[in-house]
Amino acid sequence: MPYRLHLMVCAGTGCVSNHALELRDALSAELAKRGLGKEIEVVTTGCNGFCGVGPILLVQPDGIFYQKVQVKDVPLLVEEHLVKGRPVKSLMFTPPEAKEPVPKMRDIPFFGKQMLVALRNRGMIDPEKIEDYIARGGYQALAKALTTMTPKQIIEEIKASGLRGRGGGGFPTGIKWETCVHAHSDDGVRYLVCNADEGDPGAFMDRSIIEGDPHSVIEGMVIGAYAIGAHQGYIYVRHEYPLALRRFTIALDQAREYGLLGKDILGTGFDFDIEVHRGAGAFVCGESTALMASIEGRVGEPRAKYIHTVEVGLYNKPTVLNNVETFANVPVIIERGAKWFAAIGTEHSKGTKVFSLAGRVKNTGLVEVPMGLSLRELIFDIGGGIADDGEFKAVQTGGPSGGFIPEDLLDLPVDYEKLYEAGSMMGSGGVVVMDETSCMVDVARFFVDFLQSESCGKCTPCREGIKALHGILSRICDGKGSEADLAMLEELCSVIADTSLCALGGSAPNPVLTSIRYFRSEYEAHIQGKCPAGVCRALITFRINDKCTGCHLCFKACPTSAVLGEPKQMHTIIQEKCIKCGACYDVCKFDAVTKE
Amino acid sequence: MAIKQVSEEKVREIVRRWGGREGFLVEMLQDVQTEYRYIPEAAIRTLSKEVGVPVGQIYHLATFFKRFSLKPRGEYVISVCTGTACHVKGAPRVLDACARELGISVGETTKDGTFTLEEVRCLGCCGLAAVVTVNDDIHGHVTTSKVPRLLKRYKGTEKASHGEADD
Amino acid sequence: MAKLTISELQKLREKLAQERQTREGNARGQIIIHMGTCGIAAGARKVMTALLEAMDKQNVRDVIVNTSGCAGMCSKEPMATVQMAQQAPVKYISLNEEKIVRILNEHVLKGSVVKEYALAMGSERVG
Amino acid sequence: MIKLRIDGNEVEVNAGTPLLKAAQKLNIEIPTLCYYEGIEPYAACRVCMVEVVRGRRRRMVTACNYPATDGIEVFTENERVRRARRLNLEMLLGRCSEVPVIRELAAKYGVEKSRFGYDPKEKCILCGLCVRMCSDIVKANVLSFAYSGPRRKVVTPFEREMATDVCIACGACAHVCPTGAITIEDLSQRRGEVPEMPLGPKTAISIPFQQAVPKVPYIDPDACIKMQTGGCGICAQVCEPEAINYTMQDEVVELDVGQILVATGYQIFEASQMAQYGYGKLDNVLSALEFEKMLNSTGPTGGRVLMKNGKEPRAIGLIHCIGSRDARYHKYCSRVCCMYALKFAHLVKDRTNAEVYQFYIDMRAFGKGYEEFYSRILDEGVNMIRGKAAEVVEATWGNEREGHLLVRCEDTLIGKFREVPVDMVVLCAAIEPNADQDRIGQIFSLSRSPDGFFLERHPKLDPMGTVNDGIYLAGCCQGPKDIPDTVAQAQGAAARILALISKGEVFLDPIRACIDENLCGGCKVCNNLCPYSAITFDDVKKVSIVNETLCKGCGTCVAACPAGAITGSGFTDEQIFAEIEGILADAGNK
Repeated sequence: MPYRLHLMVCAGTGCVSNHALELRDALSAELAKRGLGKEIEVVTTGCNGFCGVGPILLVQPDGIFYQKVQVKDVPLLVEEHLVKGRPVKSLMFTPPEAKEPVPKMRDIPFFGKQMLVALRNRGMIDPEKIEDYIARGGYQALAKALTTMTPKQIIEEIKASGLRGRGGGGFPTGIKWETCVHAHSDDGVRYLVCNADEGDPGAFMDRSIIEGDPHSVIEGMVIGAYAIGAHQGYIYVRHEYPLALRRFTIALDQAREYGLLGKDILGTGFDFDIEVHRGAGAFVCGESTALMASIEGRVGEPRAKYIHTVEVGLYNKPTVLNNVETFANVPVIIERGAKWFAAIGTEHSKGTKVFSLAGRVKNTGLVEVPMGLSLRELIFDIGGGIADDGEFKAVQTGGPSGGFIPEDLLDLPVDYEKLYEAGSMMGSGGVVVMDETSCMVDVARFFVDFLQSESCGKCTPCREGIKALHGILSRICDGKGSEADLAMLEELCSVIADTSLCALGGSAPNPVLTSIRYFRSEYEAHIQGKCPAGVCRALITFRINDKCTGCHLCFKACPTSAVLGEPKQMHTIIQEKCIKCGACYDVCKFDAVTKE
Repeated sequence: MAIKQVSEEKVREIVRRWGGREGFLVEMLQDVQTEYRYIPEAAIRTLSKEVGVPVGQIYHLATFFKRFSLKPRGEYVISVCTGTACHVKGAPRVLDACARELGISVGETTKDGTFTLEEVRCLGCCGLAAVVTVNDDIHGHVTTSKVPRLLKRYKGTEKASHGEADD
Repeated sequence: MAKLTISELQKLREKLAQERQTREGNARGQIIIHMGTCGIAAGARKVMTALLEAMDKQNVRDVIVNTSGCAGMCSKEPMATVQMAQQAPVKYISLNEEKIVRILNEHVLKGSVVKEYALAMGSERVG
Repeated sequence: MIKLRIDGNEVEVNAGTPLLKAAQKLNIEIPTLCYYEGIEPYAACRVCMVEVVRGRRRRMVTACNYPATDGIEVFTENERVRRARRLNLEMLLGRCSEVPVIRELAAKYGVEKSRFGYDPKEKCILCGLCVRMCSDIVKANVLSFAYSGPRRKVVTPFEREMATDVCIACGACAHVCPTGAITIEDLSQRRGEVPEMPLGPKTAISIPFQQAVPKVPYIDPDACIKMQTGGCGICAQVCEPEAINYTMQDEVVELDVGQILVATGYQIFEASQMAQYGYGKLDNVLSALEFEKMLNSTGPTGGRVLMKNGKEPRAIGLIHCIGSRDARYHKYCSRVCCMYALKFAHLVKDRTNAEVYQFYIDMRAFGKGYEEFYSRILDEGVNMIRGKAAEVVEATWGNEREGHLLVRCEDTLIGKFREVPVDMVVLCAAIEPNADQDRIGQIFSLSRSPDGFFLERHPKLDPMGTVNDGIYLAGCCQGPKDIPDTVAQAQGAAARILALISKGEVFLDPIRACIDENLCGGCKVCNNLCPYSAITFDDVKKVSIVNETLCKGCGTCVAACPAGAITGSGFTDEQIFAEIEGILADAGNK
C-alpha cells in the first residue's frame, strides 16, 4: 500500500543534536498507536540546511515545514495535521519580518531563493537508502557516462560546464582531470581522492552533503574515475564528522552491493573502488599534499607543489583531488549537460555554490545559491538579516584563509574573482556574519590563533610569522599596541603570503590584511585604549548603573564574587576582583550591567 | 576510573583490522585512542613493530593530530567548539566558564579522572553555536550561565539520559 | 541483491520513483477525506482504507490522499473532495467503500465526475 | 639542456635542475639553511627564496627545489627577494637569537635584532636536516619531528634522553645541523674510533687507528647502511674526489716467493672466560689492550683515564696473570705483563691522582733496566699486593663502598685476605697462540710445542729457523716475548733471509730420496706421506717424482714404498751394506 503522507525528519548533525532521532521515534510510536503506520511513512533525511531552527520536520506531499519540533509536540501534530489535516501553525516558521507563520517550505525566503544542484536531494531522501537516491534519478548519470560517453567526452563536458573546484581554490575541474590523464604514469596507475576534510571553522557544507546525499558524491567520484582512468579512490573525512562517516560507509556498501562500485561496474567492465580514511583533527590536512601524506600514513605536512599533484600525487602517481561539493556537482552536469550548468552563475563562476551561513545572522544554516548572487541577498534575504536586530558590521568568507568584507561591499556578487579582488576568497563557502558585538581585531586574532595552532610548523614564515602576528595582535587587543605595530603587521603579512610553503600560510594574512584595510579605525581605537565592540577584556570594564533592581542574579552568576550588594538594593562590581567574564552582563534582565 | 592495561594482543588485533597497512596508521591510532582513551607508549611500540614503521613517525602522528592524547583522558571529554561561528557567539567565555567550573585549564584532566577539557576547531554545527560536546553528546546554544548545569549532569552520576532538551 | 546492469538500473529507478511519487509532491490530483469527529463516526476511516487499498491494487501512485477536519455538513458524512490539477474541486457526499472506489476509477483516473455522488462543483469562498 | 637567465646571466642546465644548483654554475650564491647536498630538499627555512618570472607571472619560489624550466628569468637579489629573506631571517633570529650562523646571515640583510622575540637558548631552527639525515639517509630512524605549529620540535624516541641502544652515534645529525643545535655529547668520553678496541660507539667510517698506514678512512661493511641496506650513500655524494667505492672486495693475492718469515703474532686471552673478574659484565673492567688505547694520546679519550661515566677513577687495580701461570688455562708465563703493568702504573700516577694497586704472583723484571724501573715504581707509591686476585665484584647497596669495584685477594706477604676498593680494574690477560695457529702450521708444515706456539728448529742454536729450509719464525707466534726480543728475533730472521738472497745459490744436503721410474707403480702412497710435501705425481709418466730441493732425505718414503722404488740417494741398501761390509772387513782382519 502506498504511503499517503511522508514525514521527512531532518537527521543532519544539527538536528540530531537537537534530538531529531528521539522525535522520529516518538512520531513512529504515535503513528503506530493510532494505526497510521501503514499510511504514513517516517523518513530520516540528511541536513535541510536550516540548522538554526532544528529539529525540522517536513510533511510531504503537502510541503508543510515544521521547525523546532519537540517530542512533546508529537501527539498534537499527529492529531491535528495527520489525522484531521489541519497543519499546526504554532510549529511553523515565522520569518523575521513576517507577522504570520509560513506553512510551505518553498514560501520561506530562506528556501525560496535557493537553487539546489549539489544539494538536489536534500531533505527528500533517506541518505541510508540507496533506493531513495536511485528513485530520484541517482546513478543515471553514471549509466550515461559509462555507456554513451568516452572519458574524453566526459572531460570535455566538465570543461564546457565551467565547473571549478568548490574547495576554495577554484581551479577548473575539467582542466585538472585532463592534466591528470596526460600526466605520465609508469604503470598507468592514477588515483582519485575526495577531500572531505572540511576544516574551515564555520563551514559545514561538505558534511551536509555526505550526511544528506552520500551517493551523489560516490556517483561523481565514479564518473571522475572513469574519466581519468583511475581504479582506486580515496575519501578523507574528518573524524569530527562521525555521522557523515557512517552514512558514507553505508552508502559505499550499498553501492557495492548494487554493482555501482567495485569490479565490473554496471556490467561495463570498469573497475573502481573507494577507501575511506579518517582524519584526526588537523586543519592542514585539507591541503592536498598534506592530505595525501596523511592517506599514506605519514604526518600531514605539505610539500612544495612546483610539480603538481595531478602529475605526482598520492604514492607519487598522478592524482586528482576534488572536494565533496565538486564531486556532487558532476552527476548533474553529465545528466543535464554542460550547457544547462554553464547557464547558471556568472561569466567565470558557473553553477551554484553551497554556503554555510553562520554567526550573527537570523537564519543560520546551509544554503545553495547561483553564483553571482550578492552578499546582501545572501545575508539579508536568505539569512533574514542580523540576529537580535543588530547592525551589520562585516562578513567573513572563505574561512581562516579568507577575509572580511565590509558593508559598502555588500553588493559584491559571489564569484571567485570578485571575492579575491576584495581581499577575501570563496574558500569552501563559510559565511560568518558579524555585527557590532564583534571586535574585528579580536576576530582577526582569533583566526591567527587558529592558524597558528593548525600550522604544521614546517616552514619558517608560517610557523614563526603567524606566531609573531599573534603576538602583535594580542598586544593590540591588550591595549599595548602602537602605530608601528600596524606597519609591522602589514610587512609581516606580505612576506608570509609571499614565502609560505603552502596555501595555509599563503592565505593566513588575509583576515589581518582585510581587517586592517576595511576596519583600520578599530585598530586605531585599540591603540588608543578602546575596544569599540566591548570584546577585548583588557580594554573593557563592567559597571552596574542605576537601572539595577537588586534582583541579585548577577551576584549569583559572578564566579569570582566580584559583585557586591544585598537583594533589592543596587549592586556594585569590585573592579579588582572582576575577571571580565561577562556573566553578570549576560544574566542581567534590566540592562543594568554596562560594558565600556 | 581505572586505566586499562595495554595489551599487545589488542593492539595487534587493531593492526589486523586495518590489514597492517601503513596508510591506515592514523586509523589504527584512532582505534587505540578509542580503546584506551589515550595513546599509550607500549601501543606505539607494538604498532611500530607490527606495521614496520619507525617509532618516531608514529610518535609524530600521535602528537601532530589534535584528536590524539599521550596522556590518559577523562571519562567525559568536554570539547568546547571554538570555530568562528562559536567564537562570535561567545565560545571563549564558555571555555573559561568550563575551566573555572572544573578547576582545570584546557588540555587537562580533573584529578578524579572524570573530565577532560579540550578545545575543538569547528564541529560543523555552526547553526547551533556555541557548541559543547561531552563525549558524543552535542549541546547547542550554550552560554556561560548554562555551563554549571550542563556539567552537573555528568558529575558523579551515570551518563545523562538523552532526550532532555538543552534549552 | 544481485549486481545491476544498465537496463536493470533503469527499471529499478522507474519502479522506485513511482513508489515515491507522492513524497515529491507531484500528483495528478488529490482526494481529501473529511475526517472530523462526525466523519469518522460515519465511517470515513473505512472509506479511506478502501481507497488506499484500491489505489495499491491498481498501482496508482500519483494521487495524494489527504485528510481534513469537519467539512461542516455533518449529515452528509462521510465526505470527500476530489481536486484534480487545473480543475475545480468536486465534493462528494454520503460515501461508502464502493462509492469511493468508483470515484477513484471514474473521476480521478478517467476524468469524468461521478455526478450521482457529487454535492457540488467548486469550493466555498474563503474570506 | 634548457636555458634560463639568473640575475641577467644566461645559463644552460638540465631541465629540472634546482635553481640553487643552476645558480652555482654562475657562481651566484643563494643562502640556505635547510639544504644539504645529497639530501632531498625540504624547503622549510625559506631563506633561499628567489623570484621567478615566467611570461607575465612573477612568483617567489624556493631555489633549493624549484626545477629549472626553459626560458624563465630568475632574480636572486632584488628588493622583493631581499625583503623576504630579511623578514624570514628576522623571524628565525627571534627564535634563535644567539646562533652565530643566523646572526651573521641576518646581519647581512640588515637585521641586528629581531622585533619578533628573543630567545638566547633556542638553537634549533627546525630545518629538519637532522631528521631527514637520520631517517632518510642513515635510516637509523632515531630523530623525528613531533607536534605541530609553534610547538613543533625535533625529538628522540618518546622524548627521552637518548639511549645508545637506539642511536648508532654516527654523528651525521650533528654534522648536518647548520646551527650547532645538535652536539655529540659523549657521555662516556670514550668513543671507539678503533674498531678492534671499541670503548664506545663507533661510526661506520673511521680511520683504523692514528698510526695506520696509509692513514685513510675505511668503511666498516657491517656498520655501513649502504652496504647493509642499499640506502644512504651520502659519503659518496659529498666526497669530491669520488674516492668512495662500495663495491670494493677483499682479494686474495698469489705471490711466488723463495723464503717465508712467519710472524703471525698472538691473541689475547679472552678474559671473560674467567667470569670471576667481571670482564664484559662490569663497566669499568678493561683489558690491558683497551687500557693501553685509552692511555694513548691519539686514542678515544685523548690519553685521559676515564670511567664509563666520563669521570676520572680514584683507584685502579691492575691484575696480573689472567690466564697465564694458571694450570686451567696456560701454564706458561706471558712475559710482558709485569713490565707493561708497571708502565701503566707509572702513567696513571703521572696523569691522575688515582691510587694504583698491582695484584701480582711474582714480579718478573728480567730485562735490561727492568729491575730499576720496578724500583722506581715502588718509589712512586704504587701499592704492590703479592697474591693473585680471586675475584672482582661490584660493591652492593648498603656497603660503605657502594658504587666501587672490590678486588678480593689474599695478600700473601702479610698473610691476610683483603678486599680492595677500586674504580677501575685492568686485566693483564695472557698472550696465547692465535686461534688459527693450527691451520697456519699446516700450511707451512710447522710443528707446535705443547703450549701451542710454533716450534723453532732449535731452542738455543736456531731460535728463528724451522725444520723447513727457507721458513723462519719471528715474534710471539713462536712464544710470548716483549718488543726488544721480538725485534731481535725478527732482525735475525731477516738477516738469514738476506744472506741466502745475496748468495744466490743454495747448498743442499746430499741425502735425498730418489725414485726409480721403472719400479714406481704410481700408487701415490709416498705423496701424502712426505712431511715436506716434496713428492708430487707426474700425470704424464704416471710415476711419483721427488722435488730435490725440498727433500730432507728423512727416509719416510723409502721405508713406505711398497714397490721398493724409492731409495735414499747415496744410501741405497747396496751402498749401506757395502759400507757395513767395508767397516766389518777391516775389523775382521784385526
